[in-house]
Amino acid sequence: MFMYQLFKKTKKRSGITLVEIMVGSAILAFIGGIVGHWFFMQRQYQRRIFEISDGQQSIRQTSWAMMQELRTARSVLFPRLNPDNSIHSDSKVVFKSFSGDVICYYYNASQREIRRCKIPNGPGAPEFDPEPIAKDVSQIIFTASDDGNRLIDIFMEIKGSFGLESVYLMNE
Amino acid sequence: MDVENEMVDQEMYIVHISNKKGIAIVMVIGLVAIIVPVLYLLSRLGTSHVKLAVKYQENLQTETTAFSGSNAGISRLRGNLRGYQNLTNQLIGDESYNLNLRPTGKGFFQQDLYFLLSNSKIKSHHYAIMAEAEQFNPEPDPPVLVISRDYWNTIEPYEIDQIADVLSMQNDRGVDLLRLDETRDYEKNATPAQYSSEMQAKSDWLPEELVPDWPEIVDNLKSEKLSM
Amino acid sequence: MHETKEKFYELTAELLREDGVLPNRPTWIKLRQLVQAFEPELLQSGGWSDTHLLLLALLKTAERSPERVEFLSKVLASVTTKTPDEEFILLLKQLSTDDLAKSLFPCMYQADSRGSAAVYLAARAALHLAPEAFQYFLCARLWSQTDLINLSFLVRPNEIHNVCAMLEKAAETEQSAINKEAFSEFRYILFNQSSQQPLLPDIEPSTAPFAEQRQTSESVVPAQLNVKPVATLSQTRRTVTPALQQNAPHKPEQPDKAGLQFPPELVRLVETNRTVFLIIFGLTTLTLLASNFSGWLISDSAPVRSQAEATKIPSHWVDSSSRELITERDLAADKDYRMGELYLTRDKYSEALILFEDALATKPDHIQALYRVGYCRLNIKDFAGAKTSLEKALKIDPAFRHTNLLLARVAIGQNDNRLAEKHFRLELELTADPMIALEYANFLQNLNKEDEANDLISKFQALYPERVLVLSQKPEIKEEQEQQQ
Amino acid sequence: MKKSGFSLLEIVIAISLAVTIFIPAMNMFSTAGQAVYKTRNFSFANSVARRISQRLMVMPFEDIEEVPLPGVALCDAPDGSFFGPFFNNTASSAGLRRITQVDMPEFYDYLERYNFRYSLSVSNVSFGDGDEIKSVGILITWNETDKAMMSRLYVYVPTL
Repeated sequence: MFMYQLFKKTKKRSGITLVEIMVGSAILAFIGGIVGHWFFMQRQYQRRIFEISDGQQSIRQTSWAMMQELRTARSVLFPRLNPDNSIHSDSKVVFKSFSGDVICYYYNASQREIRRCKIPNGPGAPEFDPEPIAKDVSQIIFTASDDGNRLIDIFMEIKGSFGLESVYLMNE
Repeated sequence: MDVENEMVDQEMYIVHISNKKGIAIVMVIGLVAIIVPVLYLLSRLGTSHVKLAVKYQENLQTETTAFSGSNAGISRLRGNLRGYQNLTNQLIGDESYNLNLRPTGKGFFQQDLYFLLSNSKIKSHHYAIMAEAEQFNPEPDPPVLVISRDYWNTIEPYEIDQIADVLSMQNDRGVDLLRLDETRDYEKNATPAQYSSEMQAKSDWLPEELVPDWPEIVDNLKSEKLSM
Repeated sequence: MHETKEKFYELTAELLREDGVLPNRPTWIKLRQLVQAFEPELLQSGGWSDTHLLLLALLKTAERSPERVEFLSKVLASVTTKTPDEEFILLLKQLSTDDLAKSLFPCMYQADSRGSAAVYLAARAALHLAPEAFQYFLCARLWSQTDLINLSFLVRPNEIHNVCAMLEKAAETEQSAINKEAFSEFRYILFNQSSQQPLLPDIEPSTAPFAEQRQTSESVVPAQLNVKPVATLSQTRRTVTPALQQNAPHKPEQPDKAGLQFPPELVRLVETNRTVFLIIFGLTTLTLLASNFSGWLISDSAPVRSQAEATKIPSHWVDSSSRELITERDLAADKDYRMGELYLTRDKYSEALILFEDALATKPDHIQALYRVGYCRLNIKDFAGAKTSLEKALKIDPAFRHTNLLLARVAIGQNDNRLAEKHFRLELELTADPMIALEYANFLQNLNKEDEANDLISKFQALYPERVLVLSQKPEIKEEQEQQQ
Repeated sequence: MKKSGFSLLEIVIAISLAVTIFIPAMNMFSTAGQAVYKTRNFSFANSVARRISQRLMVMPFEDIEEVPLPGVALCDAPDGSFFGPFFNNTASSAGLRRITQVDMPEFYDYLERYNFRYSLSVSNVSFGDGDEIKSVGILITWNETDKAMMSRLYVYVPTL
């Protein structure tokens, strides 16, 4: 009958139906949504981790540099104890180095940097280090707490990480 | 008839599952392709960061251990232990230090003069301290008076029980001591007023953070100025 | 024209009330004469119900004529959009098989409810298909359970096995999983053919799922016609539905949840859109999980502790650099050990030994204390005691620094040269220390093994060019004697 | 009537599969991040121990005494401790600032969250009158999410 001719032309059907595509794309869209959301949160998390990591690394480098010079220094010239013997803090420290020159570490608030300069204990103008010791410094506090001026406490905060150092001056 | 029913059930079940497998595979591949690279990147950050922190901790540990070693040297001298002394692998906590006391002669009051050397090594980190010590004679019993001065530090890998290394440490330290002599001579040759006015004159080149407190610093310098 | 129509309606109602075969019923002839007298405009005027149209087709057109097939196609196109009633089916049976096949079979292709209605009509009209055709029909579109049951009525009883065999063969070469499933399901139904009469598919306007049923009923069937069939439809629906449940194939009934009564509308809504609800449920679960989990990750805070808990001493601590566990017992042993080290700064071996043994009493496996006990006993010449504690230390950590060196010195003290050489070599393997090499070379020289000593010195001189490694002359020169610790 | 689609069981299995893959993946991810936080605490504890070790050198020798565990908390530290008055930007004791919620909020929160505390384990040996040496074990303890951490630093302090 004519129906058979009609049926013979039916091609063999293979492939994915619309429902499967819809379900698949819905699920993938959802996965994309979750991963996108997760990526955004991880991006923030990552930025925070990088900040903490950078902060700690600059605290390490800064502390090591200052510590090596302060370790063999002769005496701390500034800050010193208050007249009433209470501790005194400042955002800079000035000390006489192993070879007698005056070294100063100071905090440049506008640039948020710690810089170093050497003032010859003798003729000659002060010399400034070309590069800062540390960048992006939120705060730095040098505290004198010893009447013999042979101990300086350093407290730093860089990008959410805290650095707590003290240096005892071995020389007199 | 039952067997055939079961066969048909079986087939229907298999056909049913194969559709789902396609979707599941796509999902898993998508997840893996996204997550794995991100994790790799971040785990590299984690480990490198931990390495840096541990390296710095070891560095600080060498310095503290060497410093304790020099204190142990001073204590030995106070205990009237005399002559050449070379202690190796002295444990303090988990770390070890070496201590070397080298007699360099007699002082004005017949006290023994020494080079006091202490060093510590943790993995690739070195720290060495060199100082001069004067050990006086017991009156009559120990502890004897010990004066130590001019502590000098370095992170070069010197072996303190090798004469060649000690000589090169001496030379490096000597360069700084030469400058020390210059500054001391400058202080001795100037009168207090002259010294403070010259130092005060430098405030023109100073950074503005330092200028307000510079007079107080000059006063402190003047109070510590060597006279003769 | 209006009276003729009214007369036609009355005669039709009267015809359907009579019994016996239609052509033999008395009213059939009256109707035939009335229809012959119809003006052509009356036919085109519209407003006829499907049953009346079918009756007109029967009366007006000749059998197997193209006009009848065409007329029938139009009638079937509209009938399949709603549930056909018994009178229509009764008239349908009067048509010849050819006319029906030509007009009805193409309708069975429709993927929506019209295809289902067409299959139902074919089954009620007791049509039959050749075995080869079923494979093509099953591939043509998606088949629901009811359609497959109705389609199974189109198989002649004696051809069931033949059809199953053909479908089985077709299933092997078939790629599409959906078609394979349709083949196997149809074979399953054929084998379990227990339903006595065809099942009415779901094509009622009010309950039909998704939009396609509403769309078809508004566009094709005029409002007033829709009213009359619904009345009859609901009766037929009620009569058929119980049959539907009764004849449902062996599929287990959905178990009624005892005690959990929800309003039927809600249940029906959820049931019909089950897939959507399940996917939404999956999505929300994973989203909540992801956000909470990531939230916890971001927070770096340790759990907030109460003041009392903060001052409580934990059972143990974890050392931040070596990752070992530290207990209070370890700290107590450590304290004694360190006091012993202080005595060693003044070379006071016996006092130090007492403290190291106190430390071992508190913590027997304190490796540094074991090493130091060996070191002190070596210096007070108690070689046997030194050996036992140094070997104990080696058992705990074979690579502990300088342990083999001290064991070598103990062996020298006990004049056991072979053991001394072994321990010297072990120590040199662990740490290539030039000073230990020099000591070992001097020892070899004392044993008159000159060449071995020189080989060792030259090897280490190459390793440490800047170091000066010179064997000490025999007997040892007093002035240069190094107090090795 | 049989409908194509997912049964509830399949959905639950799919979700549990996804979750079992998801959580370890998140865990793997978190270890990198947590390592940075743990390292920050590790470095901070070491610097606290060093700060105490330097103070021991300027303290009177007899004042170096045992501070038993669990030790003294750094935040709200009493005046006699190593972290009493912390800084003072003024010229008199009126301006003394301590590690408190008011004076140093962020620093205080950080110390309190991890419960940083210090304690001293002192071994003292006397070789004669005025000839003593102490071996001081500086123990810094803090809490992390799952365990109690400790950092140890040993120094010798002789009578000079």
